[in-house]
Amino acid sequence: MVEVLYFSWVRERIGIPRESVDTKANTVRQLVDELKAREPRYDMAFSDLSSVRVAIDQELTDFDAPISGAREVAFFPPMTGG
Amino acid sequence: MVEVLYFSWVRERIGIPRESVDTKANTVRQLVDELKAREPRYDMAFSDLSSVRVAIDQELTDFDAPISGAREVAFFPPMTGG
Amino acid sequence: MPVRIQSNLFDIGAEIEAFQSGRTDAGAMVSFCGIVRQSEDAPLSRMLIEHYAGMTEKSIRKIELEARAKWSLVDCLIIHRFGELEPGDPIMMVATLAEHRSDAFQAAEFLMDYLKSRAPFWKKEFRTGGESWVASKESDEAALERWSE
Amino acid sequence: MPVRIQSNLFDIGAEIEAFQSGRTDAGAMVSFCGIVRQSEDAPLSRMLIEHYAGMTEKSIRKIELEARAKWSLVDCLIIHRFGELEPGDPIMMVATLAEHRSDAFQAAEFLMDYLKSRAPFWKKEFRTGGESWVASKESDEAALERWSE
Repeated sequence: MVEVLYFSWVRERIGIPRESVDTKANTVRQLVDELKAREPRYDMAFSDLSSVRVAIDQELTDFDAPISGAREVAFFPPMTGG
Repeated sequence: MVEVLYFSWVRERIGIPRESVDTKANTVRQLVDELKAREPRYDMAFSDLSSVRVAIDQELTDFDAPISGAREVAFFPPMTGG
Repeated sequence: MPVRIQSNLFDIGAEIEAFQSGRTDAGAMVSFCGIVRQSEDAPLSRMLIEHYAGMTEKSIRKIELEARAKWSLVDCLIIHRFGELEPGDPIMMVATLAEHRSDAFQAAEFLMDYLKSRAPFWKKEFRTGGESWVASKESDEAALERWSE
Repeated sequence: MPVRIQSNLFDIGAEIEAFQSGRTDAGAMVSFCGIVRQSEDAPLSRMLIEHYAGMTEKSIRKIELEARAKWSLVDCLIIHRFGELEPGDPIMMVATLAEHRSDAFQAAEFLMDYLKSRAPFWKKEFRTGGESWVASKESDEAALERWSE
């Protein structure tokens, strides 16, 4: 089980800020594919991965990163702080 | 007649902040030579011209600048504002 | 090295004063403040800033440590707001104290460049015409490259 | 575009607050403040700043106009003191307001580089070991070159 978090328009498209996901995925990309297969709202949120960023356990990473042992995976658009 | 002003250690070496000078000089350099010929304190103040800057009528210039028509010639070390 | 993430309004002048006053060991202070900017073409009624609470302070502290490793800093201060903001409100500020001005300037610019695209904040603007998430700029990503020599 | 040359102490925080408050047309504010720095090796008792009264404001306004020609600025503020100063005192400050941060940062750095070596101020330091005029630095002259492209 991994805690999956969504922010900004990724959160708005999926409709919830977080959920616990029971996954067999080895990488972030596989987790995304599992989510996309669930429901159209996930498919819509992840339709263009070039505009989505990912963090594992609160550290920025990429879609090929392994998620074994991860407690928290977060998806969001490029950050716009400052 | 031209008003000659001195600042910082140039002023301290010459001993006065300003004076009216009756000069035949055409350029700043000639004015400096006239002053150096006057007294040792001027010679000391102008011994190394690479460390002296000059302004004519409150605009930075160089030692070859003509002084005809100048009201005010100022000598000082490189500036250290900020 | 204070880092504060808060929804409350802060007073830029008071923060800068508190940061510097009584100190005699720094010759240079640089501050940057980001402000909610109004636009005449498409009036902004408010801004909403979302952040990733668990990650925000951690990522900012990491950026701050990098700045301290690269330049000689006496101190630095970072404040970033989240939640509801109005036009004219300060969004965030960075201040650096150093012996010399070039360290203070460069560290402040570096902190800003990284906070822009590496700290987990997202801005949403509410205008007369509708609401929209602020898009990241390519120029912000490009700005990071100058620090990687 | 306020430029103030004064012997009086000023309050950095209050100046910044007054400069920015109520404005909604700028998204970025950068400030620099130069402070009389104490040194442990050769304790400083005071600093004296001499200036060329007739030329000072004129030369600073010229520098400011160049900054406004090079970058898109909403406003800028320059304050420089002369006379007697104590360790920890603000010597001078520059603040810039712009729509975007890169204009605000670059204009502030440009103003500082020029004020350092083109505005007619001279600093004298009074230390336990004696008094001496602050020497100009080659690095300050070199800093001007980056703006001449």
